[in-house]
Amino acid sequence: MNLHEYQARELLRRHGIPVPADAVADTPDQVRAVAQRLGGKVVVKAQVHAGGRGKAGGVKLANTPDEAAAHASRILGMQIKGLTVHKVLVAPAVEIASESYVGIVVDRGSQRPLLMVSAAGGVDIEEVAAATPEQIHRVAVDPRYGLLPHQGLGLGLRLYRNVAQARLAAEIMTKLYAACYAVGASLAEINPLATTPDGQVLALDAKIVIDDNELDRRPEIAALRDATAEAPSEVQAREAGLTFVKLDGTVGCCVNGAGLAMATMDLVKYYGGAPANFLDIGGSSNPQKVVSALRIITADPSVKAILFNIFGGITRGDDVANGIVQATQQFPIKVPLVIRLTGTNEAEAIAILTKAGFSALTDMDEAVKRAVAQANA
Amino acid sequence: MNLHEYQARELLRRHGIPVPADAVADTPDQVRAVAQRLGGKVVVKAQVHAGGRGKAGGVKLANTPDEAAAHASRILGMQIKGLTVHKVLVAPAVEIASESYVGIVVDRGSQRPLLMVSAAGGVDIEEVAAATPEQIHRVAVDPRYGLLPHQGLGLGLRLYRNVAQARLAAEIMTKLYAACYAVGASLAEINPLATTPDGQVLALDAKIVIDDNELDRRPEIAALRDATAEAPSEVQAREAGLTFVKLDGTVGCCVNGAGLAMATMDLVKYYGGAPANFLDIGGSSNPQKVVSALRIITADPSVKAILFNIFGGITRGDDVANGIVQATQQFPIKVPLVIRLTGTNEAEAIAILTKAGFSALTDMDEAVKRAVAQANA
Amino acid sequence: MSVFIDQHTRLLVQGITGRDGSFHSRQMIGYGTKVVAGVTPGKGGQLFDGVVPVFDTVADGVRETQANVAVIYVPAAVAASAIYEAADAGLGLIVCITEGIPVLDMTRVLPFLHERGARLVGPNCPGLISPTKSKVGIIPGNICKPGRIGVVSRSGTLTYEIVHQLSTHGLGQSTCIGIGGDPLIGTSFIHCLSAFQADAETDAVVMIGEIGGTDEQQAAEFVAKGMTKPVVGFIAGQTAPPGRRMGHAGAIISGSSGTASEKMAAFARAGISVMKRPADVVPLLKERL
Amino acid sequence: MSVFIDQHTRLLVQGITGRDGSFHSRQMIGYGTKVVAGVTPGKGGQLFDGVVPVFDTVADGVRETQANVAVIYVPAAVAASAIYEAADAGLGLIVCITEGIPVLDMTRVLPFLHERGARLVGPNCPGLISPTKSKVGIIPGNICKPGRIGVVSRSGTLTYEIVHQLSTHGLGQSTCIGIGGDPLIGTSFIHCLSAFQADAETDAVVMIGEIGGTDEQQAAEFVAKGMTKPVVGFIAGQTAPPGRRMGHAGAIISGSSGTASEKMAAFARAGISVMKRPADVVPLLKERL
Repeated sequence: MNLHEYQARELLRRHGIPVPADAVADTPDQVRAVAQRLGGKVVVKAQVHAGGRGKAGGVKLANTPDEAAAHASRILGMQIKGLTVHKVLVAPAVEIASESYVGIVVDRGSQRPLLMVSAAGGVDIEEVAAATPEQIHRVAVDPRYGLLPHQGLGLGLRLYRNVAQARLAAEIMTKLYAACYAVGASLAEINPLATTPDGQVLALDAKIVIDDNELDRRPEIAALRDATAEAPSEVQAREAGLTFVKLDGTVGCCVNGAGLAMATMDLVKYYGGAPANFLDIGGSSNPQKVVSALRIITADPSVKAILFNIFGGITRGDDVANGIVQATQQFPIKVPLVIRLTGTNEAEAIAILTKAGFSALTDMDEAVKRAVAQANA
Repeated sequence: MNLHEYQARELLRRHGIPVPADAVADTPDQVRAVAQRLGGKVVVKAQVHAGGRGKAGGVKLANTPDEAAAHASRILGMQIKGLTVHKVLVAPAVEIASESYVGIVVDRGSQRPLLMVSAAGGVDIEEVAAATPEQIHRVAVDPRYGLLPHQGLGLGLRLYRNVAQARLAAEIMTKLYAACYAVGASLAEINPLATTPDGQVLALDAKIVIDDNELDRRPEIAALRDATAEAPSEVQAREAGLTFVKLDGTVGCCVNGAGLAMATMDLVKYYGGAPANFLDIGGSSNPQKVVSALRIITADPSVKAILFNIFGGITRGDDVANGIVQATQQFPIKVPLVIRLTGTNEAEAIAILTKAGFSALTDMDEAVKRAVAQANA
Repeated sequence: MSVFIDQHTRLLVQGITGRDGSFHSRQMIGYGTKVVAGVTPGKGGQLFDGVVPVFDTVADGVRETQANVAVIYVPAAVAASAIYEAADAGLGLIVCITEGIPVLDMTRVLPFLHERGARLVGPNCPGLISPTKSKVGIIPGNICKPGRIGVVSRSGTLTYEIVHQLSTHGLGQSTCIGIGGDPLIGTSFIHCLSAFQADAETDAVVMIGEIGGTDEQQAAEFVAKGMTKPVVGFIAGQTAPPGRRMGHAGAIISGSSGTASEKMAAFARAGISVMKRPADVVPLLKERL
Repeated sequence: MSVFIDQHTRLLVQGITGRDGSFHSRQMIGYGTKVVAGVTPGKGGQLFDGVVPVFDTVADGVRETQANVAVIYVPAAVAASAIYEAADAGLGLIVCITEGIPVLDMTRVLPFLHERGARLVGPNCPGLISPTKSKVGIIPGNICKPGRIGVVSRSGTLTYEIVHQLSTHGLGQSTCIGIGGDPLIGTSFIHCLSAFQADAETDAVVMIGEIGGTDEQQAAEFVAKGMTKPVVGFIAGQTAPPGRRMGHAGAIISGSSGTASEKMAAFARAGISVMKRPADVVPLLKERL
């Protein structure tokens, strides 16, 4: 789960990291009031789950409260990478002497939290990694010991020659590391970590991604989810216990298992079609989930055909068949339905489907070919 | 540093361990008021740094507030193992179904915190260990992982067959372990950990020993020190930066280094004397420390002779000699002084002492023999 | 021989009295797996289905039954604890079926296992099966046939799909291993490839990867350098968009890394026959055998 | 040969610009120790006394000077961090003079060292000296003489007293090791005895223990089983009362365990000649040589 910048700033602040005061607003008037309260120049920043906000015109400097409100009226409602801006952050414009990068990501290679710093901050760290990898310094932290003081100071000295500033940076790294474990973050970045002309070290922007698996045990973090920042179909799917990702194609896919779901999408493309979504109904076999899945898929006007691909293991074929039948009783399905179903309780499933007027295939390739043909017809 | 029971209870409570409400009092009237507030039967417990309070009459059950006050008037001012009782704890008398022991001690053998439990609680655990060692169950906790849930539950099941109670006990162990690291305890015990007839699991008595080396970084714990509970000479010594332990003999010892100080005491005994104290002036060589040491030693009326044993390494002999001379200028030393001094700046030291009318020896055996002879004269 | 499990596997089931644990324990017993012990704290002393003794702790179960493998079906909130407990009891192979363990928990669990020399398969995996010898986990026994193909996969049902293709075309399996779809897992492709290379009963390996991470690329390097047996590979997620988690916590393209095309290219460079679709597995294997 | 340090020791001093660090660095340089690097964060690039390069980090110092041993003189509040840093930089021997490290910090430091195969001497110890070869720590060089007696001790000045006895009676030392007076230390009596047993330049060992713990008892068992060289032992604290810390954090009799008499009895059982007073060391050694 992605957090908004304003949420990430607040979490870092609570963990003792110096972040300038700020406020979030959703109208230009609120922005004007905040800018007045903060005094001086402010920066107005679109709060959306997308990178490249600056380039898209979603980050603006304002010299006066009126200018801040004017910027806000342009930014609020703007689309950035397909996402609508509903909120802006207003923060004091800080005079910056230098910009660095500090980030922690759970690293698959070392199987540890990887602390990364770069004196080339304020820009996309992936670009730095591609262009000048030697500018990124890394420590894979052993979580049994935590970030050790010399590791933080060693990285701090990669950012600043001044040992006092290096110690401030090290302290921020220690707190960022603690924050990761405290909030269940799989990624936490400060970019830029800025120095001011008077020697302060401040976090001016923050990005935190929460591991979805942490949400059950951290209700206070789960409560930070902003459903308005996601596609409505994905919100619906999550509430129904489905894993769903909206895509651009015309073949709606309903599969059990993430790997098989991806392979199904790939096969749709292989046979000349385009998947409309990723959808995993999961291992449990609850007819209601199938009903929800069909409701979400059929709500997408670009879907021209629906493909079921079920390999019954824990998932029972009869449950899926019942779900399909129940769905057709609850709402109209106006596009062709191609059903591939094999494995556990296959015979019962086919009996149920046949009785309801559906036919079912047992071969995956055959089913995908038909669905693509229907969608492209 | 030993904590009083009331302080230990409060620390455990703050770490989420269930401890019945209580209050500390230093007059019988206060005790009566507390007993009234708590209602019902209470227990009145002497707060001194000594075991065996119960046997010494320092723990009494009272049915009424007046009875509690009467007990308090007998307990306050009482001597237990040479220590005067200045405070009592008043706590509700809890109906007890069973008594267990839970303790954590830093174990030298495994070099880890050792969690120990026994279903034979409410008695001295050393006695259990001596008589029925099989009744004590131990887990050496790996501090890199902390107390793992299955370890706590495994020990909990050693105390209680009921898994709900075992889980409660495991939770208490987890909190006790966390408390150890949070307060810097080298030992933390709950004895008894009691169950009530309605199935609660409660800590009814607690003992915590803080590692002295933790006090610098934990001022809030250091502030719990109760100077009234210690010998005044030891308080003075600590404030002067000396390590001092009062003993019963007649030869006052002033030595640099703990090992040499112990060996000096042993040699005093070997030659038929008895040391009046352990005193280490430490590695630094500050004349003022020597002055303080002499002030403390001479204040003890049982001291019949004073023995200096200095092996100069970092400690400079001339600093010690100057300290001795300064002391004699500040206060009278009425008992014979035997000085053994060798090592760094030995010649300068002997010149200073000779000039002030003292003689100095260089052989340890010789010096100890003389001091014993003087003290026994 | 087979890989990691065989007819000598004496299985202890953590969470045997739970909904998933009891269902799959019956499946495993039905398949012929020697399920010798179950663990549910507070139910020690009971018999599961009148047959399998239940213990309060893994240590008790191991001591009483000489179990040598644990399989975990407990809820995500206590699954990391269950792994610690199994490793602490000295079990050398621990299979964690449970999905949803926080990745930061795994950063601590994995070194614990490593220090004890214990192998974890998973978490968030379907487990292992050595057809006719032993089944540990949830892979449907009826789709597998005994034979000489090793299968290793990050996925569940996709594996079943491919194993089904193998079995229906007469290519039985020595062992099928689901290593799990999480970003941090105990047993990697390389561990399995290395075991298959050493296994006298395996002639060729099918490796089923997906987007996210670089495990497949490293596995490809291992194949190029260290394997003489033929390998056929598949990567799921060619159509997955970057930055989106495709079901599995580990199936996510980060920036431009972890894509299906880079993994397939690595496979090809390493001499692994690359399947374009699941149905390619049989013809490609037959080409190489 | 000698034990742990010798003329090839290339020493890095952590806290070289501090009060104690600078004083003892000069003493060590004066004694002939190869002090090749110092570390004080923020002072990297300076030269200590115009001679020894100072670095910001231990890693920098090791890389630039091939230092192979670290000695630590930093304040107690940062001493545990200094040990981690030295071990992380790959140093195989770390000598921590600093007194006052919380024992709970040591519970984490020790496994860190163990995992890296690094030896810690101390903390709260006077260090080591191999007379005329190298001095690492604070043992006064002038009381030592080169020779064939190994000395290992939990104490500081008491060791000097006994070494002084040896030197003045013509019994020089191969190496003197102060292992420290804390309850948790990196190098035990047994480690040192074992090294002395293996050292061709050591003929006999003097072991100086004190009250608290059971290290001396275990050392006695080791001597009985594993040593052919004569050992002479002393225990300080025969007159110490139970339950009171005698200066050293580790010198405390807990209940009835850790007493001087039980340790002396263990020595005697193991064939160690037991000194009744420091002055006994020379006659007892001469008896055994």
